[in-house]
Amino acid sequence: MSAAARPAALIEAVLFASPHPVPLPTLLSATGLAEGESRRALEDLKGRYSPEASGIVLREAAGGYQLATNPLCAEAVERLREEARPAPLSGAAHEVLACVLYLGPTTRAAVSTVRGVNSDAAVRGLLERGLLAEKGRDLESPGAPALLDVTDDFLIAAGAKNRDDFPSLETLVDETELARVRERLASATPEANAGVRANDPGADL
Amino acid sequence: MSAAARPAALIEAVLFASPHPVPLPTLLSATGLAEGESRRALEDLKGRYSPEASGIVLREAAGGYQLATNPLCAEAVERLREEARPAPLSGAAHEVLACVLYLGPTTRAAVSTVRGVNSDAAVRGLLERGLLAEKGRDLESPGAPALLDVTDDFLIAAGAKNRDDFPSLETLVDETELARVRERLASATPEANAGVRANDPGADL
Amino acid sequence: MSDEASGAGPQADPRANPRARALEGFTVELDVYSGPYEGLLALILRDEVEIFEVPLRELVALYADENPSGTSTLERDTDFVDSATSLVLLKGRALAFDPEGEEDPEEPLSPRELERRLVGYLKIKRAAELLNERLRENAGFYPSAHFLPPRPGKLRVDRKKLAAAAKRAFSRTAEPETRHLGPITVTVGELAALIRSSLVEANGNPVRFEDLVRGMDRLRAAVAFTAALSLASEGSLTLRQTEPFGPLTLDPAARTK
Repeated sequence: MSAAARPAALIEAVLFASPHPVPLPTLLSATGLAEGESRRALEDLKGRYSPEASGIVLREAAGGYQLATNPLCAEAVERLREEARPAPLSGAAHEVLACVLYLGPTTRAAVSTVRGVNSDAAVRGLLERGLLAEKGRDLESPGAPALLDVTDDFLIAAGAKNRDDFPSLETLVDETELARVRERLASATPEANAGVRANDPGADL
Repeated sequence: MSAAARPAALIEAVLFASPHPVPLPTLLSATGLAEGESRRALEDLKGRYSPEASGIVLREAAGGYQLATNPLCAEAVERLREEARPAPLSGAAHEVLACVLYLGPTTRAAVSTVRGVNSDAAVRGLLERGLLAEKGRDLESPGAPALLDVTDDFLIAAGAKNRDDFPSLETLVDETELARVRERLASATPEANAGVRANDPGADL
Repeated sequence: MSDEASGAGPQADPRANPRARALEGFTVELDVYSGPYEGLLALILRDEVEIFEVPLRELVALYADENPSGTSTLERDTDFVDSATSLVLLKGRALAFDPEGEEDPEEPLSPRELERRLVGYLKIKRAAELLNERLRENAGFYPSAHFLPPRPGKLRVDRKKLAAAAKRAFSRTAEPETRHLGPITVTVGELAALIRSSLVEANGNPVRFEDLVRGMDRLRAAVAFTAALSLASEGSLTLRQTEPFGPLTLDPAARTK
């Protein structure tokens, strides 16, 4: 029966029937296609499901391929579901995600140290939303605290193919800004440290 | 935002995001399109999603429009289903299940009131996984909101014989806490009250 | 209201949780939380809501709006001020947070260590901004609703997790454990008074925050910062910081109280 369906149609059907991105090996075993013809079909489908042409788009995220609604049509989908878009994450939550993404897998204590404030509440919220998960334990630290890592749901939410699909940390801060911070620190007295910490951007009252 | 999307794209996205056939009036209100342009767009989409051209087909069923996989691709879809491992439930999903199990049948609003956070997205996920189902409506509340209950699939997944095969709420939660939850439900919105009223006065809560 | 509440159960001694009892019925609508105020307090004390995400100013405004015609009782107002002050103090403590518990609070960090931390934090801050943008750009993709549900038996619901979730969901407003917070020995009021007197001494000139907290331990410095923010929000002074990590200056308001 399925012999009659074209490779692109098989892939289309399989992606349509999955809420999550489908990794290439799963796509191959479900469709019975060879890798070469699958890749060619996926290229065709990228044209058919491009943001310009369609209300459904083909994207790559979290190590797989996914069909999803075009963000241009998001409002119509939300009206259909009578569901508001989930509230965006807070500044603290973004900082915790950044710590875990760039420094992780890492512990809650390490995240709190980098941010300079207790981050347990923000971590808990992200675990609840499924954007972070506990993956193993840090056996070298006392009490073997849990190691946090970002999840596939995070990669999907960020539209990232994998963990490395982000600019490196070193490219994010420009040298002149770093130089200014160093200069200011050099001129400040050591006692100023509490004041500087208290200027945490998250501390908005 | 959605002004930039073409009529066919809007319809495509809405049908993609709805598990059930969408009746024309619902389609119009979600997309904000006029009936004439919708019908024209649906004609176009019938060509785009024809059984000859695509692994996804547009059909009319149960008084509405639906996108579905092309029967020619059914084998591939079945193989995907066999391979797919369901993602584990989140903490939020467990809490929603617990609320419905112990309060149910109850409304979304009552679940959100108990949890203190909007639970619509978690409820939708559980409906999609077949662990919750809508069983009737609470006709005494404004808007007659749907009543949620746990399903047989939930009982199977939890390895439970029946609804009573779980520890009673009194053994899990302090009596004072339960009294407070009860007060909160009673003083919440009328829709949330439905959850309490739908419950036997002598029931768990 | 508190009379009625105190009769609610055998353990409903109003002294056990006076603030929650008197403030029962006050609900708040914030980005991070919506529901009864007492629930918010419980979540904060149990580290389920980050204290920095609770806009205290907004909270106070909500409380004020809730009782526009002077229907509030003195007891209720007192309880609210009491709990709001606790929140400010908690913010102060979180700022002075030392997760490893290794640092001597009286011993300032070495300049090199401070630089290392600030540069590390600055990078994370930029990364967080980038993530914010990425997540926003990708917010409108909704997945297919046409997947087959897993075959019955494939999905497992862990009954222990379910019981734990029931405990959590039905105990949201439980009086939380507060021992881990330890004693707070300094009040925002004291430090607000200190700031006011420093501004008076400065004779209308700006005061540098660094000068203000020189010699203070970290907890006091952090509480001084929250006090400065409180004074700024009530209009008694203006806070000025021209760039991130730049010096912070306190300007007396034109109309000093």
